[in-house]
Amino acid sequence: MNKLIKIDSNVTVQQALDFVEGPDCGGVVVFSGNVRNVTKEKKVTRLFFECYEPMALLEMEKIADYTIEEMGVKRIAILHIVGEKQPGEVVVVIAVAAPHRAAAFDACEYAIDTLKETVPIWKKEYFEDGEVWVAAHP
Amino acid sequence: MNKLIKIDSNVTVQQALDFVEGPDCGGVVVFSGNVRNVTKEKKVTRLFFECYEPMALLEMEKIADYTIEEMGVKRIAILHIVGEKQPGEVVVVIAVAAPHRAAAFDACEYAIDTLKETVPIWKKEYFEDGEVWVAAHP
Amino acid sequence: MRILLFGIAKDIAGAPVITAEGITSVAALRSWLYTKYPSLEQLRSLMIAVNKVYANDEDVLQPGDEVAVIPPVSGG
Amino acid sequence: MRILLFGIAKDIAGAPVITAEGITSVAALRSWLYTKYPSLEQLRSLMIAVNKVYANDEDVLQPGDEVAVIPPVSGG
Repeated sequence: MNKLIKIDSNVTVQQALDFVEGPDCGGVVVFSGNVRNVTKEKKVTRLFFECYEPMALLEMEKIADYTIEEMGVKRIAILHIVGEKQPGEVVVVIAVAAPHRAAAFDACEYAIDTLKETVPIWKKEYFEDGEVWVAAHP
Repeated sequence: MNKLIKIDSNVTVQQALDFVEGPDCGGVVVFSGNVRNVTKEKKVTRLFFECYEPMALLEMEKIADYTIEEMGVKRIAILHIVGEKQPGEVVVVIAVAAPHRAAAFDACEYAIDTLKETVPIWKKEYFEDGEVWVAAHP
Repeated sequence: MRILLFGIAKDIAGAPVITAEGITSVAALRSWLYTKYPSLEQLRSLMIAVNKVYANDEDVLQPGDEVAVIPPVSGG
Repeated sequence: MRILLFGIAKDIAGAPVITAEGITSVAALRSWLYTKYPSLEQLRSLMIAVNKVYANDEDVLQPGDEVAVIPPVSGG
């Protein structure tokens, strides 16, 4: 298997690394996305992530397939959480192994950029005085 | 402290991640370089890394400083091993945290590219029928 | 036809699943949604997925389709 | 003056440290090295570091300087 696609209540960098590493690839690039504690100068107290899981998994597969078929990637792991999180906790991990490191950097950045545009996952931020679905309104 | 520079007999992705992660940065990009098991179609049996340690540490500091002062990086860890290694083992780890992920990708790639050009570390590859200092000859 | 809703669209509709009858295209579904829940028009975008794939307005809807309302995503 | 050698340069010289006298510039050191160890000229590059900083050929050498011969690096 050359791709690991997963939506779970917890994800770690290590499980992504363990999947993609191998002596056939000189370099691994990992993106780890964490919850920030401040949005537009307001303190975030907690977060909630909801997803349309079967479609989210398909969209994540599409991203993985593109990096393997078109970007020179050997193995890729795309992991995303759902449920409640605290600021600082890991939300998403993408790990990419490729024989050439420039390809690994490009593919990892492509994967996180595309995930944020196409994968049906929604984040709600809770503040001391309210809550908001992120990016919902112009 | 916003930079962790280290040369040791073993380095891990986790120690780099632990240093750079924080709720003030939404994204962390990590490069992990492993020993490949094949070079130019020849099987590599083991490797040996030698370094001019005080100068290597200074050159690694320069790279870290540049990413912090010029590339929007908040924290960076640059870790490199010395001594004997097997194919598949981790040789170098660079982790970068920045408020904006594009900056983290750029800085991490800059750091590994520059490390490979300027940091006085030398790799000797052992094959079944001999050994060679990598990249020494044209 | 059952329609799944997520995120803010679910909050606006007040339910994770709603039902509509006699709708045969994505464009018709979109009009029906905007009439029933005008707040949906204030969102930054609103996509419709049919059988777990993003659909275009001209796409036809079949009775057995899995239809979902996708407000602006914010994963990662 | 003590001169540190690393990697293949150390193998060519057969020692991690060598001694030279009366050398007052990086250019002069380079000539002296190439005369004494002609194989050094076959390397892809050869840098000289003075006090742990890459030096240029025109840089002057002082008796107390820490001088190092840097063959092509291959870390990472």
